[in-house]
Amino acid sequence: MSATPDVKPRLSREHSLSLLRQMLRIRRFEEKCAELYTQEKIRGFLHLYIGEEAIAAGVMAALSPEDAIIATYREHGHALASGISMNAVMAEMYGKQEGSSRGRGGSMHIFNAAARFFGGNAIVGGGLPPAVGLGLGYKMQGLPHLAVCFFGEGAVAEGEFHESLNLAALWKAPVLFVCENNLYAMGTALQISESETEIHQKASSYRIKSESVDGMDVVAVEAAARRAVAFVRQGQGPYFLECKTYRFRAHSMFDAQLYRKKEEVEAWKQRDPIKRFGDWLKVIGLAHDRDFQAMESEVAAEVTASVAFAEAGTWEPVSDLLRDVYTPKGSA
Amino acid sequence: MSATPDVKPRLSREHSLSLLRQMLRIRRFEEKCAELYTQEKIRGFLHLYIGEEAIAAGVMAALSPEDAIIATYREHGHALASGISMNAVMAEMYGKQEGSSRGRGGSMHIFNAAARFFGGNAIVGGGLPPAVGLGLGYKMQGLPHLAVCFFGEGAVAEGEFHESLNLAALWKAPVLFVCENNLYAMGTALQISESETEIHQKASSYRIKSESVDGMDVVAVEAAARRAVAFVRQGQGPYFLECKTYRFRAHSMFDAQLYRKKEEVEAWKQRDPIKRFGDWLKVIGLAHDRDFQAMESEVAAEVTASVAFAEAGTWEPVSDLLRDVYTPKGSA
Amino acid sequence: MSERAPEQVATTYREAVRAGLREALQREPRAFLMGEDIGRYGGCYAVTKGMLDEFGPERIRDTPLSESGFVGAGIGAAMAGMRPIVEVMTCNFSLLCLDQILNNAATIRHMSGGQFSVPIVIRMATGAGRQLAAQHSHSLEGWYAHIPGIRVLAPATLEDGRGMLWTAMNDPDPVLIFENIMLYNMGGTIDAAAGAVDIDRAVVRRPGRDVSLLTYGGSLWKTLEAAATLKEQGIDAEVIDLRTLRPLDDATIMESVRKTRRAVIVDEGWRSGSISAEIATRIVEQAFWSLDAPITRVCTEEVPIPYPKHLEDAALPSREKIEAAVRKVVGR
Amino acid sequence: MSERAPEQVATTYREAVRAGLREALQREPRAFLMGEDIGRYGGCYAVTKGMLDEFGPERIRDTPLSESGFVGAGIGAAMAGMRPIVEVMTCNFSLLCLDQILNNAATIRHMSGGQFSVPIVIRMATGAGRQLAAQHSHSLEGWYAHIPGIRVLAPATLEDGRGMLWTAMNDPDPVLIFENIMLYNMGGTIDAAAGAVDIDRAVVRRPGRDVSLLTYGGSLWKTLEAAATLKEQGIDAEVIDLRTLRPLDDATIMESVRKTRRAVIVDEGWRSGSISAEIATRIVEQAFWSLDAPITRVCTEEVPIPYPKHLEDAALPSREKIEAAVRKVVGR
Ligand SMILES: Cc1ncc(C[n+]2csc(CCOP(=O)(O)OP(=O)(O)O)c2C)c(N)n1
Ligand SMILES: Cc1ncc(C[n+]2csc(CCOP(=O)(O)OP(=O)(O)O)c2C)c(N)n1
Ligand SMILES: [Mg+2]
Ligand SMILES: [Mg+2]
Repeated sequence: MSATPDVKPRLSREHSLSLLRQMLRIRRFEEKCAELYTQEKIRGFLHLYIGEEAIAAGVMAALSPEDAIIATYREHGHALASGISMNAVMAEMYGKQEGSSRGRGGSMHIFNAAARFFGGNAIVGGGLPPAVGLGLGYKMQGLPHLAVCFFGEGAVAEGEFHESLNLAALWKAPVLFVCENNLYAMGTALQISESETEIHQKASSYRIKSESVDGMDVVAVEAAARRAVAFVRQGQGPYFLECKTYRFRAHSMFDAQLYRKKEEVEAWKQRDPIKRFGDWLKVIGLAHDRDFQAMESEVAAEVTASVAFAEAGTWEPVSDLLRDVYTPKGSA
Repeated sequence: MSATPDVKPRLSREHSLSLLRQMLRIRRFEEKCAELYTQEKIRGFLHLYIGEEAIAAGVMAALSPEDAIIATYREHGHALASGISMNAVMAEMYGKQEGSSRGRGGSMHIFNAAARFFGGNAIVGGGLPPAVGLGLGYKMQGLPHLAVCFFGEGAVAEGEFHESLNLAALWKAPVLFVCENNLYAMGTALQISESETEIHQKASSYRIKSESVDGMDVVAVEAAARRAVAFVRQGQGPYFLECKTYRFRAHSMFDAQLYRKKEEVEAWKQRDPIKRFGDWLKVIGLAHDRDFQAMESEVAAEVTASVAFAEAGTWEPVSDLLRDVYTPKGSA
Repeated sequence: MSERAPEQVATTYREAVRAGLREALQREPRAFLMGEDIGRYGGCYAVTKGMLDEFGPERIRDTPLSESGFVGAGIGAAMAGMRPIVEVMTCNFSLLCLDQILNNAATIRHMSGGQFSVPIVIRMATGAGRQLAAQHSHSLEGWYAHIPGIRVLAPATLEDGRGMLWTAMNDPDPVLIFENIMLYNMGGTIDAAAGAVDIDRAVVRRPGRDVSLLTYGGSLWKTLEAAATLKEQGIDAEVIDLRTLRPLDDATIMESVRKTRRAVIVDEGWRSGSISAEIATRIVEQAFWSLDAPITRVCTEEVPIPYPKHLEDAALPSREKIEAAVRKVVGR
Repeated sequence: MSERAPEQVATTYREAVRAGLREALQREPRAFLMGEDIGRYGGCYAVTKGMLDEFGPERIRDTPLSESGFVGAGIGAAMAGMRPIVEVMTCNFSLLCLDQILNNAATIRHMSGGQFSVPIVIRMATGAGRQLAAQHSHSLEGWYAHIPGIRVLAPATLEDGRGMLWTAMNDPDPVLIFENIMLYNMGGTIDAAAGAVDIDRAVVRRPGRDVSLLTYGGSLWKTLEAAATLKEQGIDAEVIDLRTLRPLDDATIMESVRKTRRAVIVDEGWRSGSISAEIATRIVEQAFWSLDAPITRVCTEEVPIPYPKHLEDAALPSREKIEAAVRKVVGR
């Protein structure tokens, strides 16, 4: 592990295992989703987060329950780590009305009011302006919450990225920007999408404090996120965190991955955040094989239960088709 | 004058007087326009460039005739300096069919194919992407031309600014970006529109070479533009030139200027680019009062002639209303 | 109970809109305004003049030129519990934030399965008539009415200019208000206590028997003038102010058409694909057998608006065109 | 002259579009493609697969996620003399570049008094049916047809998928081509020598006497299926493929309606303000007295498209809905 002791403060056994469990839940959940996709239980677009779990797990560990979250179409990990039950997420993947968005959203649009999860947003860059507004809104109400916005490095080329960072900085809005730089936007490599490939340096154009962190190292991510959250919560304005990561799987289920070499993928897999953290916990004696085995079977049970829950879920009646376009009168 | 000798190379009397004349033509033309506006000869929005003439005059002096130009709604100066006849510009202000855009465009949409003047664009930021494309198009055809795009510092906050700079840098497109930083976007001061107020520094986020120049000093502008043009023409990619300037007049004819102090305006008027350059030419003995007098009367005659030309111009017949929405078949 | 005539005060449409905005800010602590030049400049059309002094820069928030950014921020602030009233200076610039409007504001409630409403109000100036030429003369309100999930209002009267705002702000869903630029200077008297108005119903502004004239916004007044002239010629036209373009009040429209058996629609949008087509089609769908003549439209010609007055006038609906259309429809 | 049946080859819509693109690049040296993931990834819908190898990265230009930037750049490149064919991955993302399309591409020719045409082709995927949910299932082609200055094409057949491209590229004005995502896998045979097709006329795809079914794009095939079933029930429907949504071919529409005296319009846009309303209204304006029954529309329900299949299906036009609508219109 590259992280120095000072960024891994007070790593209790309990907290370590909870980080590991969070990553494992995401991993096993998504492996199941891939399977269910081939069975046509899950349809539409499915974007897997496998390989990037350390980011959602690490950042969420640094947040308070009332902080707002906006993510992208690749948001199963964030949804699970934010506290939405696996049952609700899986049912949403199925499109059942027991799903977190009552089935209307599917994989790309997981929402949850209780977790302040303001959605998977499937327009690249589209979540950034609302995140600034969430932060601004909390600040104007004197609330201590912040807004966290996850997005890929591909979104950095969009105009909305630029507008949002400038607004957040001007307004000292409590926003944590988390760029998940996995080196590719679909098949477009970073050097084809950005003339300046050091993404975190772009923040300086807006006088936003930023740092870059190893996104394959959950402890480093959490430590950086804690620094960032503390900064933002003190009212010092937005913070930009670049997490260098890699997606192990295809962009979506329709991707022949012509744009990258198998060796590159394999090299990154050597840095698997789950394996790496687990190994390290063993090395320092914080956890043992039996802990991992127990965790695997707990997670497997949770995944199995979520599939059962989703299978048992119900289809919204067609007569409800026009629901939720407008708020019913008198209900708000 | 702040400029050092090396940026004022070979300032012949002839060239000096042509720079001065160019600025004076713009000034006197626009003073006339303001008058004509109160007489309701010119209608719509009228944005005066008075105070900023050194930029158009200086940059155009560094260009080749086949370079493409895109400007904003505040483009009379650029239009005149690019070589469009004052008659054609004035007739356009009137909306007569002898105008440079056949009267269809008016003050904000001066176009001219011969001068490769691709328009006043009245959507802030809207001219930047086409400018990148003009540069790209020339480059792909192996042509030596470049595209010059003028825009205000207000446009820097728009997403299109960001996208355009990134694209130009990625594609090494021959584009000269000229930001006319006059400190206000309508009534919005720079520090309210930008979290980083050193505009030229933003170019580094895209790895674009940039510099900032005194936009009230026509010689400094020309010298900087020559450096920039040489760089771009060598195929080294885009260049970003920030010109610090000030508009002496209101944003448009509907502006009570509540957002800035008279003293600030007065202080900037002390740096009037025309007076300053003229005074300096006198001090170094390159020009004399009689030169200025002659120039004033030549310019006055040109302005008077342009008004006469516009007055004598004709209204396009209403039966032509639907012209130029589509290219007539067989004509292109 | 003693009845007193309600006190009438002289006002303009501009002042009426301002009164509505002030009332919103006074009564609703969560309300704030944001937009370009609404504060220090006093508003492009002087609507918000003086409000910065009254409410301060937090609640009258000048934004940079970042339409997508600040409209998106408004969406976020609304979800955070605020009641943002966002001004997009004119609808001409609203294309830059259309993604935020369509893919977020209009859609989040549905995608989230009803968990998050977006109580944002977006005001824009609309319309032609001031010789602002092709890029600054759009009438897009009818076009926006295509989008499910938003409401589209077109206040034409002093009462609606003032009263629709409060109703809109208390609507849990996104409401777009289009204010026609030609109305701002319109004077008249208004009940001093005028307040919120219903936004669900169209209104008969002039009852008549021979033909139904369906219109809204700036065209209402041209239509009423035409109706007055037609009356002198013995044609008794009913004039309906649609007021809300989405959802349309079919009941009021059909009631009128069933009575008069003839309809002319007056609409400042470009003819093809304008809201006038939707209205005509609904009449066909719902009242076909009541029609004694083909429905006729008076719309804007299909040309970007030209700068010269005579061509602009020729492009737009006019009193004369309305009269001619009506005479044709009633066969006189 | 000996006649030989033209050679027929098996193909798919995807391959047909690709063939059109390849032909364009082979025959026209000024043509180039640009868009997100068209090169290394092979195209989101695999349309451009293999073309990077054949034509190289200059002519198959992968762009960053910057819709406004690269569409605007296409406009500039077109004015510089190139023939850009720009792919906006899907129309769902096209809102981000709508300003460039409306305020520049569609408008520059007019604003410049006819001096500059913009020969750009913009291709987008459109339509629902793949469970991609609210942000990824728009059908906006009819909406775009509101804009003067552009042409809007909706190729529904293999021949049109292949042949419209060449015609579009040789059009001096901006042409938008909407390819329905449900068609890409459609197989069939095509004349090996199939080439450019006329884009000015609608086409009768199935002659009939009892009712005119007017449709385009993905809905054509549902409509033809419905017509086949209806035929078995004794209803002889004529099916018209509009092909070009702007400008509409009124002559072909009216000829059909005058013959059948009844019309049903099938359109995947949201009902209100869809192109179906424009078509219906034109029929009323031009052929009112020929109608024996109200015109009927089969459109998409006014709801963002839900993720679950049964709700998505319920939201979209279907064979069954078309049949029901026709039966009602013919009174059987
Ligand atoms: C505005 C927009 N353009 C294009 C797309 C299609 N698209 C979906 S994901 C994606 C790549 C995004 O890459 P990145 O932001 O790096 O996120 P990642 O998928 O790598 O997590 C693209 C081009 C989209 N959804 N939105
Ligand atoms: C996209 C867009 N938003 C708003 C406007 C209205 N507007 C016209 S000029 C202007 C200020 C632009 O300032 P800047 O770019 O600094 O140029 P300057 O006028 O100072 O030359 C604004 C807000 C516009 N034309 N376009
Ligand atoms: Mg990425
Ligand atoms: Mg400025």
